[in-house]
Amino acid sequence: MVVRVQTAPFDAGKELALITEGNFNIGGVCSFIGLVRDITPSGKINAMTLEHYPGMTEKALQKIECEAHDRWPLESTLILHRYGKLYPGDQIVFVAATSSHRHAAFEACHFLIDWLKTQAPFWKLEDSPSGGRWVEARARDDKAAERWGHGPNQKPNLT
Amino acid sequence: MVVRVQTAPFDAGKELALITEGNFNIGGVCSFIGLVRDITPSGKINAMTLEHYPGMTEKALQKIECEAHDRWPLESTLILHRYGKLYPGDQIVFVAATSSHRHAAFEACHFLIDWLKTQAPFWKLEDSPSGGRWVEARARDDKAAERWGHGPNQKPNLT
Amino acid sequence: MRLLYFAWVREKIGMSREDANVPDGVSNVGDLIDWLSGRGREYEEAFANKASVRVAVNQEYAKMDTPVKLNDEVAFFPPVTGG
Amino acid sequence: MRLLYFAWVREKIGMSREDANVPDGVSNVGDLIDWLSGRGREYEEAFANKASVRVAVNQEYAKMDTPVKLNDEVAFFPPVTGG
Repeated sequence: MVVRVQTAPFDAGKELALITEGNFNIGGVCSFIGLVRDITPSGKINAMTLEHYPGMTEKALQKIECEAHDRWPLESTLILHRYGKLYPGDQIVFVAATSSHRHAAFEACHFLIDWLKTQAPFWKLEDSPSGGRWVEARARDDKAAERWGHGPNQKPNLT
Repeated sequence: MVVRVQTAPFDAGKELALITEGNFNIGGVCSFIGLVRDITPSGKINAMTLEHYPGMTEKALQKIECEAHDRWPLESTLILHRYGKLYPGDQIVFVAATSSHRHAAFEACHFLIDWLKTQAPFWKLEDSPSGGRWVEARARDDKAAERWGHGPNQKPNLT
Repeated sequence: MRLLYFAWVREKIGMSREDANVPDGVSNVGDLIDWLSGRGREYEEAFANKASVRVAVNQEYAKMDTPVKLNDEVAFFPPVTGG
Repeated sequence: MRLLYFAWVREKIGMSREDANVPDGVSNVGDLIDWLSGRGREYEEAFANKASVRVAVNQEYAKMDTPVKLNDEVAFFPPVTGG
């Protein structure tokens, strides 16, 4: 299990090599990279700034990985997330899951990103031509996370 | 759309960079790497040799990519497949799909590998302690491909 | 009590962290929000719509009735939007 | 007609390709297999279990009733196992 929160970009090929190296039981590696788009649901953006909660972020990401290992027979997992100022085309997040069989790898990888989106304490501030704008959480992401069953964390809100 | 059949290993990070570069409409990149395991359903193996049908292989892979583009709103796709002698831990295949949204990328990537496994003319010869052994097609792979609807090609057999 | 604010909650309150002398009667998250809301207009505005604020106590997601104690770290922030 | 054999079909027949002078009566894949099976024990064994052989005509998957013509490329192989 690997969790890293960093400002620097990552080398997907190198990271995948690290989580598979020497493990000849791995038959499949599924990975997902999230990138900054230049058009978002609220319009054109020049850049975005990702804020996070140091300390809690790492814990939340580790929990998501543990949950994935509980649910699927995985050999290794990886979550890398960037913060700070990012531009269109930049990588934001990289998740991966390895397993002896491909379906477990696909499902676990999909789960990692779906839960990360609703559980990990990151916030996006879009820098648009009309000024800064905090991205709002999307019902679609909640739905995607709910597919995997009840989340332990963020769901109970304050009302 | 990229299709390549080669003996050389590939650099996943570099390949992913190539299919995303300059396209700021891509929000998600899902990719899958298949690796040689040292234990297969029939036992321990030392190596495996992949044979394929030059000419038909490239056509079959292109068709699979076209089918994925027909079914999902994709920005780009990639299929790389190796042939020749490979050892445990070696990469066999690399597929990827990019889209503005992650679910399309995940589904299309899963589809690419599921269909490839039942449609692309590759054959694995396992080199085990007891000699060479042609890998048999697995019902599980047919089932996985059927999830995506009827395949146009290999299904009708000769009986 | 160590209080942390993130994203637009931080912007509304005007700071990212503070060490607050929370009175004795404040025993859970709900009490804490009520107390903070009475400290000034910036707090009142930040907590005006409770449904849009998430809370973590010692870096774990919390609810209105989650207890808070003297040395806890309590964070307030909008629903998360990473990934 | 250009005939190609792959994997264990190639091993059983003992070659990977041949240019065959196929007689006039052979008009589809089924006819071709029947004719080949009569050419010797290696062919007979390769095609003994038709259900385990796949066929492509001009690099497209084919069925028993797919027509074959003089200049076609016809390939015989086991179910695929790549990926």
